[in-house]
Amino acid sequence: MFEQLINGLTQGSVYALLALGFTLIFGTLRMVTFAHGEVYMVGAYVGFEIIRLLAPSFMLAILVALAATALLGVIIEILSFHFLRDAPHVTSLLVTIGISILLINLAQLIWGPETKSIPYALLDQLDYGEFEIWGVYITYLQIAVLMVTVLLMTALYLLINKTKLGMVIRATAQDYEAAYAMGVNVNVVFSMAFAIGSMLGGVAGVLIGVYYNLFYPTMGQLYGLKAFSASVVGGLMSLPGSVVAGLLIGVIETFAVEFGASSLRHMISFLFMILILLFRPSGLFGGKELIQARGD
Amino acid sequence: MLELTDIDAYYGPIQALKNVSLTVNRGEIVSLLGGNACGKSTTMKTILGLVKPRRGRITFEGQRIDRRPPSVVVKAGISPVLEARRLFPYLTVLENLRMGAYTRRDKKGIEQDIERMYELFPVVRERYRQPASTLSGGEQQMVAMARALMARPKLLIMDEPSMGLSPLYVEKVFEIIETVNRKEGVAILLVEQNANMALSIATRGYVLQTGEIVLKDTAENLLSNPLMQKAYLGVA
Amino acid sequence: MALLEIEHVTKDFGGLEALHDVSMSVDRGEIVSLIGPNGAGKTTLFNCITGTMPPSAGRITFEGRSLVDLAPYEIAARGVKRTFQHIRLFDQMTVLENVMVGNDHQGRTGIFSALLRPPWVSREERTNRRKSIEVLSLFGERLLPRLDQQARMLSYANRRRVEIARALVSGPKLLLFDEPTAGMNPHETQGIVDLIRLIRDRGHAILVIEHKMKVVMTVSDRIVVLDHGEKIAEGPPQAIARNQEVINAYMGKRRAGID
Amino acid sequence: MPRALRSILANLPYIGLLALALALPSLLGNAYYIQVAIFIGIYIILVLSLNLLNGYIGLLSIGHAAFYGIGAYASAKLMMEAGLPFILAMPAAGLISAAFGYLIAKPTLKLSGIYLTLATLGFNMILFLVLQSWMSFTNGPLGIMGIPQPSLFGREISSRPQYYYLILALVLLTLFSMQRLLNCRFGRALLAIREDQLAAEAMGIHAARYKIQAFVLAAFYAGIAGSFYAHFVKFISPDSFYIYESFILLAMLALGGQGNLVGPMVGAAVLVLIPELFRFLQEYRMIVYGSVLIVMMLVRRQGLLGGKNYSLRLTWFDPPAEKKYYRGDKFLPEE
Amino acid sequence: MFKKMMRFAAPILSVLLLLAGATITAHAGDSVKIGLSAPLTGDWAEYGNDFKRSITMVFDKVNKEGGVHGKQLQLVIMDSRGDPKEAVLIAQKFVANPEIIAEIGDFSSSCSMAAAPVYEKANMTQLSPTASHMDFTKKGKNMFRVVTTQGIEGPFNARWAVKDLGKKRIATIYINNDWGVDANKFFVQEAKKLGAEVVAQEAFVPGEKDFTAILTKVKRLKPDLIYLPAFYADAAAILNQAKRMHFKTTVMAPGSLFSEKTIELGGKAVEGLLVAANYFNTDPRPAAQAFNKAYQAAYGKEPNMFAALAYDAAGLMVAALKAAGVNDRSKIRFALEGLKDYQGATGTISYANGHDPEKELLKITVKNGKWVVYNP
Repeated sequence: MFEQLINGLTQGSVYALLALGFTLIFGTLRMVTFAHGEVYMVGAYVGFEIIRLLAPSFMLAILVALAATALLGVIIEILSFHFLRDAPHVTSLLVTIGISILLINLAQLIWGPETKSIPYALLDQLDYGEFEIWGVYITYLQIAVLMVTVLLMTALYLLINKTKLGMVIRATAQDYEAAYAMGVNVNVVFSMAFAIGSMLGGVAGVLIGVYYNLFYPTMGQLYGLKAFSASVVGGLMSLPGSVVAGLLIGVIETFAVEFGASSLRHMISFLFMILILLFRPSGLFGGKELIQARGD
Repeated sequence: MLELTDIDAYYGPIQALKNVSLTVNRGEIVSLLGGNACGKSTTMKTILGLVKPRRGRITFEGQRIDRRPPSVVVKAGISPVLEARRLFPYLTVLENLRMGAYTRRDKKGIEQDIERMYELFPVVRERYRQPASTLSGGEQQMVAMARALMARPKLLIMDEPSMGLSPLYVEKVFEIIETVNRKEGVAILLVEQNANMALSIATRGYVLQTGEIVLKDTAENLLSNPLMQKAYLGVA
Repeated sequence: MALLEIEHVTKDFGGLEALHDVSMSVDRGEIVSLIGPNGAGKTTLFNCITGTMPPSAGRITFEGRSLVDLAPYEIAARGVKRTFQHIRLFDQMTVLENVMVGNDHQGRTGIFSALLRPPWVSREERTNRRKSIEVLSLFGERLLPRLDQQARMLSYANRRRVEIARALVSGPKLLLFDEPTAGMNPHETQGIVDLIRLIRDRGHAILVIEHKMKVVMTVSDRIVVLDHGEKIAEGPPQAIARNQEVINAYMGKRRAGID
Repeated sequence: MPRALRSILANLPYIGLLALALALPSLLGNAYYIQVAIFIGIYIILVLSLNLLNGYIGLLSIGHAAFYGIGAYASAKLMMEAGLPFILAMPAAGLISAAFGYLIAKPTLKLSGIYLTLATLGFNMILFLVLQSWMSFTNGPLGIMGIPQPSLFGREISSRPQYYYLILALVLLTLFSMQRLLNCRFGRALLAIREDQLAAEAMGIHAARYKIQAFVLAAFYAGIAGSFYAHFVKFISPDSFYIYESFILLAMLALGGQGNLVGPMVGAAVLVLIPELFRFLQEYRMIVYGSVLIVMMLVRRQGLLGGKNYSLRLTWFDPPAEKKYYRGDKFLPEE
Repeated sequence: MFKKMMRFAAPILSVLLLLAGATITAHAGDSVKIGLSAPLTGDWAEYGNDFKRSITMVFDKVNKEGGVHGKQLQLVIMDSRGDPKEAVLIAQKFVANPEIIAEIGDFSSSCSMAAAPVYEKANMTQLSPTASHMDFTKKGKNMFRVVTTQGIEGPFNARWAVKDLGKKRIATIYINNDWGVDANKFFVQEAKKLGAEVVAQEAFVPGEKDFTAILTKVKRLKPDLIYLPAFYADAAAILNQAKRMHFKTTVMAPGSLFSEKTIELGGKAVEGLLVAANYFNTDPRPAAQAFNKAYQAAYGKEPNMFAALAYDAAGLMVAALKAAGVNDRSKIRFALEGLKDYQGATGTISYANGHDPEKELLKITVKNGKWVVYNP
């Protein structure tokens, strides 16, 4: 059982990272992106290339993926939001769907449709021993994944709550017109929020890509949709909510398998989402934390 | 200092401003009066750059500011107190003040100004850790003014500061407007429906009706002008 | 018993009282004006009556039956129609369609009858059209030539008129007008004043929020003054015009120094 | 001019188009083109039904393929296991789909805007996963094969042109019924709710009821399309009703333009044709598809034929009435 | 009026024009066209590309040698994305084109089976290299396949596991698609018949990457063999994750895992994997060696089983065309049925007893990071 809990938390931390991205983007821009899973995929491939071509360094891969997905995020934001500010919601949504289709197929052209993996000779240099606790083997890579996740979440928390940029993002999320009137260049803030959200997705891609050592063009689809439902469960605007919901869904999924409901596994996040929507649309925790997040 | 010349503005196909011209001089308080839906708020939004005029020009200290984004306008020295206050509801009072100083880079000056605001508005000091939404309407108005002043403006434009406030607070707000004007030497463009109150502190006034300026005069003349009552209130 | 009775209505928004213990009534064939400074709670009272925002406490009865806890569409179907402070038309529908929507609750056509089209369906549709055009003709030549124009193409004053026609078309017993003359020039305002009288003469009761004193004074049978969510005065126009408290509340007090 | 002649003239464009549609199989000849035309027909029904929600009443559904799938599975199961004849199985599939529409709409409609949209997404995903994992009923990812051919009034429908005429008839029925629905009180109410729900309710419109009705109707039409699809392709598997299918329907609607009956048809036709036309591009064609979607939304967000009311008024059935009452500045008194 | 009519007719006219544009097809003089319906994009795109490479290679060789009956072979490739609906459309397109005489494909059973009625109706031969669903060849008289079905492979593996290796506690982890379900079913049936206890049958959906939950559960049940009907990416992930949790047991899988990619992705975790394969690179049989060499020369890499199956499909098609001529679609199936002991890269193929080939399977395993023949 303890082992399953660890499994669930590892899995859930990825959902949480992706959900955080969704939440940040929705909270600030009030738009839903369906290209987030593909940002994750691009992040993973970038990490893959860095490790394969440059150096087998986890940190370097993450840093480059951060930069790349931030840029990608800005591009997506410009295409799907900036030009479509006064358009109906569905227009933005469709552009992100278009971008998602485009990215998957571009990745397929660049990296080929097949599953790639980092050669084991290189991967061994990244490694990582393992240790045993209560009969469960935990690798340092697993620890690294969890640590980077926690680190990122903390960094995001500090960024949003303790910095000027964070304050401006929150202000823009609450009342972008008023922020605009204060002289804030809200376009830049929107881009920033999208970029930060995308960076989280990109890092998740690297982490999971390296962890499972599998890279393929459609790797973001199901993850994207699930993380999205985690974000809804967390309240769509609540950063802590997304983290908790992501972890929760990860753990519940794992235990569903344990108790013989493997086939239910992928339904759980969506069922959870619908239940939350029906009975508590504001999410597990009221769902206003992004715009409510308090510094002190 | 601020000069609007022949401004036309539209919301979709509907004309909201017709040929509006007005000036605000250094250090004075100017009232812009009128009933509902007469174009007061649109005038203010046009000055701020939130609405783009279709015709006409706006200059501030000789600089063209029409069609420029608010960031430029605010940097140039115009700071808004928005209609219905529009504080950031879930930011703390202090954070709201800092948002007001968004365009400034001088950290020291900002901290000093925050202290100054604490003095000018005791409420702000008492409540600085609370989210703005937990404050009462009058308190929020104080914060909104403090926030606007944080930009160290040369001109403050205020959109209906008395709206929805209890008489006691209305009085207080207008007192503070006067104080701010005197102490800080800030020129103020006061968009108001509360004509008597606004004119009592203003030097000059303009009256808008269906998007057009129908009257302009000194405050005293306007107060005693029967036409003004007629145009503004429709009182026979 | 009056047509509309409002008794001790209180409405608070999370601690902020927008209305406090307001009582008033509107009788058949009467024009009552609701005045008061911005933020006095006039529109909130409208919202309480029409079910958009149910009151937190108090009773609202219409023809002796309570309106509290009814959905807005049910209240409308009972014969209470309104216009909005910020005009709310169906922008992409034509003028005629906008007005015809006002008759929706009097129709019977459902999915199946729409598909099968028994004769009464087209009869109903025809009646609806006829009534709508008749109401639109109250504005003379202003709207009749624009029946097939989209509402968003209209001028501000015409939008107001369409909104009024939409509220009027079903022959409601009580009409609530929220600043019907806002943004209109004196000439247009006069037209509205005449119209309000005409409507009253056709037997509708009217409750109107208005800022222009001239309108209020000429059109009202009775005036109710709200300030900070409380009723501070009520009476015929002449009495209200002389009431110093009202003048202070409404126009703002003159400060001693200047006065 | 005699009235009959006048209405024939007024309907000339429709008569011409109908004649064209009727002659299409012989014009095209090639079975592949007829097949493409049939798929266009299926998508026209689907997109028109989605249009009821997204275009008319303003409920953004992004899980419409779920109802399509329910219709397909229901129809296949009813014919194969309950032994229902096609003529009953198809409407029954529509009704089952509509029943699901009701079950979804009833609780979710109290949600507002984006939350309803998310609920439709969740429903689509869950349906897909159920179809995939309920082996004993849906045969899981293997799908259902060997779905029987439809037969109508004793005639087997087996050749492409026969299928073509069947779908043409269904499309015409859909158009005809929708235009009847939308050109009266019902349609007006839907539009009013889309434009301003608060004002609509203040005018006496029971918005919640209309929304449920619209949802149920949309599900019904989608179910019919699903039924046809099942009996046409004769093989259904969960993959065909994945969330991406819903996205494609949305894309068709957005591309063609919503809120009228012509735009969705054009959108369906164009997006079925684009991948077909670019088949020679092999692995590049989905890139073209994605790009077309993005560029289109950026340069013409209302869609090819959006933003206007292309009235599909069939003048034989609905004589325009207003002209009769309005002559100059006077309107006629009651008859 | 005209304007109104045009406004209405314009979109429909433009659609017709588009259609008309599509009718402009290239005219080839002295060539015979073979259709290939395969996934070139989407989840299965890699396999489609394997098909494309192998078949192009065969056709190029034949064309260089003068073609079939003096005509050049031309491959018409269409992307089915792994979507059955697409496969049906493609089938219709092939069937409608009189120049196309036969079809190879599709990759997956669902696509092949969805398209089968169209080919059957047109009497066009449909030769799928890989569709292993039992029902595929029952869809009509024109359906053939190259791969052995799971109906043969599953029991073969079960006998190997239970009788030869003496494993008694067996767990299966299989991909929840048409192929995986069949593969699991036939194996489990036979294994149970032979007296083994099947302690767990865990399905996972295509695209799954996290198997820790399944493995943790299976590990606790202590099976002495895991049967793994999956594709190589999934299998590599499963075995890597199993290794990480120190879960060591014998693993056996169908031929789908026989690929260099399995070793590339699986690393040390796939050591000792047991596979029964249609094709093996170091298979000493001459046909297999010829294919291996040719493929490496053409593409600079080792072929996998899918490529080999497609290679044989192409070869069978050429042989059939030689026998049946290139003018009549309906004759091809008789030619295929008449083929005796065709020496393919994946074994000796004949369609005398139905349209499923019976081939001897090879037992192979991974040793020191290389596929080798299994040698107990």
